[in-house]
Amino acid sequence: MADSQATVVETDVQNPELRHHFADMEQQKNAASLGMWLFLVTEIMFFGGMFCAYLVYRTSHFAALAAGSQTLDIKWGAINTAVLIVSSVTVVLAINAIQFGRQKLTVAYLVITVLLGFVFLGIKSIEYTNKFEEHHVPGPGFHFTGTFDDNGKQIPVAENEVQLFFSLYFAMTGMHALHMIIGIGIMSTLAVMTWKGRFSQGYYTPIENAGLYWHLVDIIWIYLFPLLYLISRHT
Amino acid sequence: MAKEHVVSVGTYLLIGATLLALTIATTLIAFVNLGPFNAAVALTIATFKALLVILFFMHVKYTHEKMTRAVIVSGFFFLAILLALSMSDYMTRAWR
Amino acid sequence: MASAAIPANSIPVAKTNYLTNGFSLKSWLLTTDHKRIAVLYLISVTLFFFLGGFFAMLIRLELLTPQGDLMQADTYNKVFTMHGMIMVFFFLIPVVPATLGNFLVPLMIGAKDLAFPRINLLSWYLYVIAGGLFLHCMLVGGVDTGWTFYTPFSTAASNTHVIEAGLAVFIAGFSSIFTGLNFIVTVHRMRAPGLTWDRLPLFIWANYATSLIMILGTPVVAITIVLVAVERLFHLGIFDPRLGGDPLLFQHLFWFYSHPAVYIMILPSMGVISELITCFSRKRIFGYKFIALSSVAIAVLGFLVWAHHMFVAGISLYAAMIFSFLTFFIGVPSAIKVFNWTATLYRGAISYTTPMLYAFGFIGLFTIGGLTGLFLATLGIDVHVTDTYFVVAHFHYVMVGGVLMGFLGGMHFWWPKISGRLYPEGWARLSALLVFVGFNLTFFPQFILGYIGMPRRYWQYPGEFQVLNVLSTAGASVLAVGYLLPMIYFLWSLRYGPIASANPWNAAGLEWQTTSPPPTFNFDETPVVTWEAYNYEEIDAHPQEVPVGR
Amino acid sequence: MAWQVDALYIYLVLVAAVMTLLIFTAVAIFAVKYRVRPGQKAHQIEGSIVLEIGWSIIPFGVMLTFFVWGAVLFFKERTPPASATEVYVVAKQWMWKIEHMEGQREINELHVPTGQNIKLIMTSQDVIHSFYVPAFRLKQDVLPGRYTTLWFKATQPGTYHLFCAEYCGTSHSGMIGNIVVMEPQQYAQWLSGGPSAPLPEAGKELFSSLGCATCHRFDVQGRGPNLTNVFNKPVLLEDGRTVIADENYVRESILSPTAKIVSGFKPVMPTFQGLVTDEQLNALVAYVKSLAQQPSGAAGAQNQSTASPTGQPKNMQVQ
Repeated sequence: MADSQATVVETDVQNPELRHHFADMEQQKNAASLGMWLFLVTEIMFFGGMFCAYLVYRTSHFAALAAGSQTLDIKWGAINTAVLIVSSVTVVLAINAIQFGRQKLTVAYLVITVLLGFVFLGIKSIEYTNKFEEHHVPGPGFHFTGTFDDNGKQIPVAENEVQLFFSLYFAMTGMHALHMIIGIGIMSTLAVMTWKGRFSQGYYTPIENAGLYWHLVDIIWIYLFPLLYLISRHT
Repeated sequence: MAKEHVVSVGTYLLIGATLLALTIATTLIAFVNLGPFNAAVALTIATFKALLVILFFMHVKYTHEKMTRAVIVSGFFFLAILLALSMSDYMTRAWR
Repeated sequence: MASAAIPANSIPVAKTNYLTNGFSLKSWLLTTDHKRIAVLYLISVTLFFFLGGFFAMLIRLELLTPQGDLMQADTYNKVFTMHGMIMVFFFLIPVVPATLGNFLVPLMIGAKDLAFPRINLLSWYLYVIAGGLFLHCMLVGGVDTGWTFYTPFSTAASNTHVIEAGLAVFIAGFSSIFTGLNFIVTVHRMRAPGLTWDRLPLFIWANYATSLIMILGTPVVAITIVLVAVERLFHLGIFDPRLGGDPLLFQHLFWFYSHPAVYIMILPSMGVISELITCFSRKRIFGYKFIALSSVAIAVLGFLVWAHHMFVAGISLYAAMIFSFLTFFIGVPSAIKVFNWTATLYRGAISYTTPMLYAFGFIGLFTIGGLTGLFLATLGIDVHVTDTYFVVAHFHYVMVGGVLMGFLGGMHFWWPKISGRLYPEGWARLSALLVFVGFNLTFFPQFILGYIGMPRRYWQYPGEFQVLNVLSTAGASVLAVGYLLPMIYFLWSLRYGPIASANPWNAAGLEWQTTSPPPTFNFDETPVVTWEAYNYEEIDAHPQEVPVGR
Repeated sequence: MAWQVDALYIYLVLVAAVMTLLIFTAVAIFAVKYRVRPGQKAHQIEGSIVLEIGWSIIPFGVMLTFFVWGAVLFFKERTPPASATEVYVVAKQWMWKIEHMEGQREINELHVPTGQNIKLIMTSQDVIHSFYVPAFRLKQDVLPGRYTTLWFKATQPGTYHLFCAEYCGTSHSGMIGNIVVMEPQQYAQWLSGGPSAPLPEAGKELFSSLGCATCHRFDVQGRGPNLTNVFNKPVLLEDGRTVIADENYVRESILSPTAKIVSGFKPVMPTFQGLVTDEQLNALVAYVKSLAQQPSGAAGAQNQSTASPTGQPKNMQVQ
């Protein structure tokens, strides 16, 4: 066992990032990448449960869900979508920068990403606050007087069923926001690590994998935005 | 190891701009009455955006790993099973 | 960094193995060695097994008489709930993959460790945290929803510690996800040179298929339990019928995972059986490709059948028919396995060692468990027997008869490799016999109980069901002895058992080509595989050439 | 119905027994015959495609017979005949409340006559329960928020177990009762002892006291659809779909009126969620149903509205 690293390709022996049980950096990187993608699949299935609930209730309680959806502020939803897209761009730019070994630039992009993440959460909290003020938070204090505006036709909806929409809204966006918070934590850590010189042209797998995670959270929002805000606007 | 495909900054910016444009488009289209097609259009645009992110930002377009693609496809495949077979119950409850 | 493991590099192989590589508590609790983690899992899983078994005994004692006289109804409800949750989430799901799988997957594919050793350790810590949380939940009053958490009972009616139990299951779920993720990546990326997919041991195939389910299914039950928790905490009523929500939606999401989860439990045991039968009939396996692919087929098909748990729950008639039809497809790969194992015995050279006795037991009990599964898939019958003791008997035949037979068989088979010692064969055969007899005596009467109409989860029952219940309780006490014995003699053998050679069974497989117990990094040099799995013909032709590290 | 389930069950037991014996004897014979002997080596066999295909397809064929027979039986179990005496069941922790059309109410007991199709229309006030009569080999979960149905025809007078089969809390095992099957004459006697008003009568009173009649009119077209002869007929919805106006549809239309708007009407009806109890809903449903069973359909329900002719429409051999 003493010679466990003797079989390793010479150029990689010096790389301090090579774990003992991998033959070379390529095997290690491929393993990490596959592992990350598998993890993303678990995330898809995790949100999939809620998407399934959404689909079921949109077919069975259409008017109530639509009425709830129409009270959301489309402006904030759209701005937040844009914020996330820009943050995804800064993530790929960070990876591009580290691929050229420009660590300072990488740090800068990661910091911007984190800041955009906070902007997203800030906007989300504005929306949540509005919901609280409007008594649109499910529970004993819930109150909803609106109707479903079906191209001008005002369709009354049952108050309790509109709670279904807001339950879905808070569950889905809340779980998404939780993922954003985790993402911000990861990105901040990576920014610090990059600042300390842990990553270089030769080794930046953690940044790459964190980027994959960030993009997936972005993709989930890309679906949440139309499902929750858009598709009931006009039917 | 160093065979990593480096995507140019220009490509990233172009894709980012496309995504932003699509966001504006889908938001505006939501106010146009297309009947049941509102949902279809919005979800098609969302899927297109997601594809752009997966292919370019997540580098799936450039990877030589068949496994990555297989993993993504199987993820969505099993999600589809969850949705489709659940709906097979809900859609047929009113029959008879 | 794998700093804890690195010092081992400098120690000569012959004098040290993974067990002697450090004796401090820290060297165990911070280990990233898959073998040590497997041992940690083995200890914790065994503790939970006996805790779950304790609850099982309480259930059997209560059901000795028709009146509820041993405990209160509420207590009984908590007892069967905690029996179920402990056995399902803290024993059956991790038992084979996290112990034998953890120990053997890298060894069998000639790798130094799993792909992500620290995530592997994290899995165990998540398991321990989840287990601790569950124990705490139990001590402060327990939970009474049944292991299935059905809404709206769990969200609106139960006033026990549902959220804490749910959180424990949620965390245990992530432990399982990380194990599965680790296995998949390891099998894909870390196989020894020459070890192609069609040369993999079937135990690896089985664990690979299991891991697919862990990755794809577990997140769905995780979010479902989160939704139950937020419904209790914040009134986000996704499943609340008072808001127009559909309580069956919970069942759909729950069974989307929990049906495939039974394959998480049984598949690795099936993998064990393939190893045992080949070794003790000295034969290559009959129909290698079919057994290998049937594992994957079971994993995939397992996701298409979940609503057969809901035939009487109020799903549509047509959906019930679709799911019933799809369920019969699962019968095919399961049957393929049983037939191929039987065919492997044909013209073999069979020895009746303890692991082989367990393999025979597995085939017997799994056959009965599987065939009664067909009863439950048959719509007209399911209406009558679902939610009765027929179901209880069926899933115990598969889960206890199948999984535990496989686990114990595997434990006896690989115990020399894990501990470096041999177990006492006579006692072991006795315990195998006790388990088999006790098991059948416990659970066979329950099939009859179910058909004559005794519903499950009953604290008291009409007197006419008593005779069969007494039989069942009597069987359970035999079974308990059968399970206690191995624990005693395994512990005994750690100190007094004869020293095991590298390959005491003269078995095929890379795990036997290193010392017993293996060194920390498993192999002196990365093996190169040039042979098919189960090449017993070659091994028996040249017995002296095989063991490398003896 | 019970003997049909038993017949299928016996078929399954036989097939399973044959399979089990086959595998057990094969394992036993191989284990003995090919036990290890000195100097004798195992005979290596690769496998056999023919065998693999054979033992995949043949069992699958057999399983298909299970499926078809089981599905046909299930279809019968789940399709109540048109002429059935209806009984409403409300489950709650931990009792069964039974409401007969004629007005009789029972708790944890259900009296039925022999030879008559009985259709149970069931709902739950709290959690999920399950109505299980082992003697009839029948079971159906009872859900909060909607109706599920179960039907049977008892042949033998006697008292049979009624169990709750879905775990529902503390007294789950105490949520048991009796199905009392009586000869028709005795049953008629038992019925006549009942004091209260028929269920559709009660529904009719509610219908006017809740103000339903202001919109759902029988003389002229009101703001809501005329409910005469609506029940169990297809209804064209505003969005183009067609649904059958069954118990669940009527129930849903009271609780969430906008979910399925009848074509040509405006979604103006308020919800009655929280304003009516499950028992009142049952009465309203029974009333709407009674409107479809008389020629004029104007106001008023028949007492024996659902006690259909004892002579079966056809000699259905279902039971």
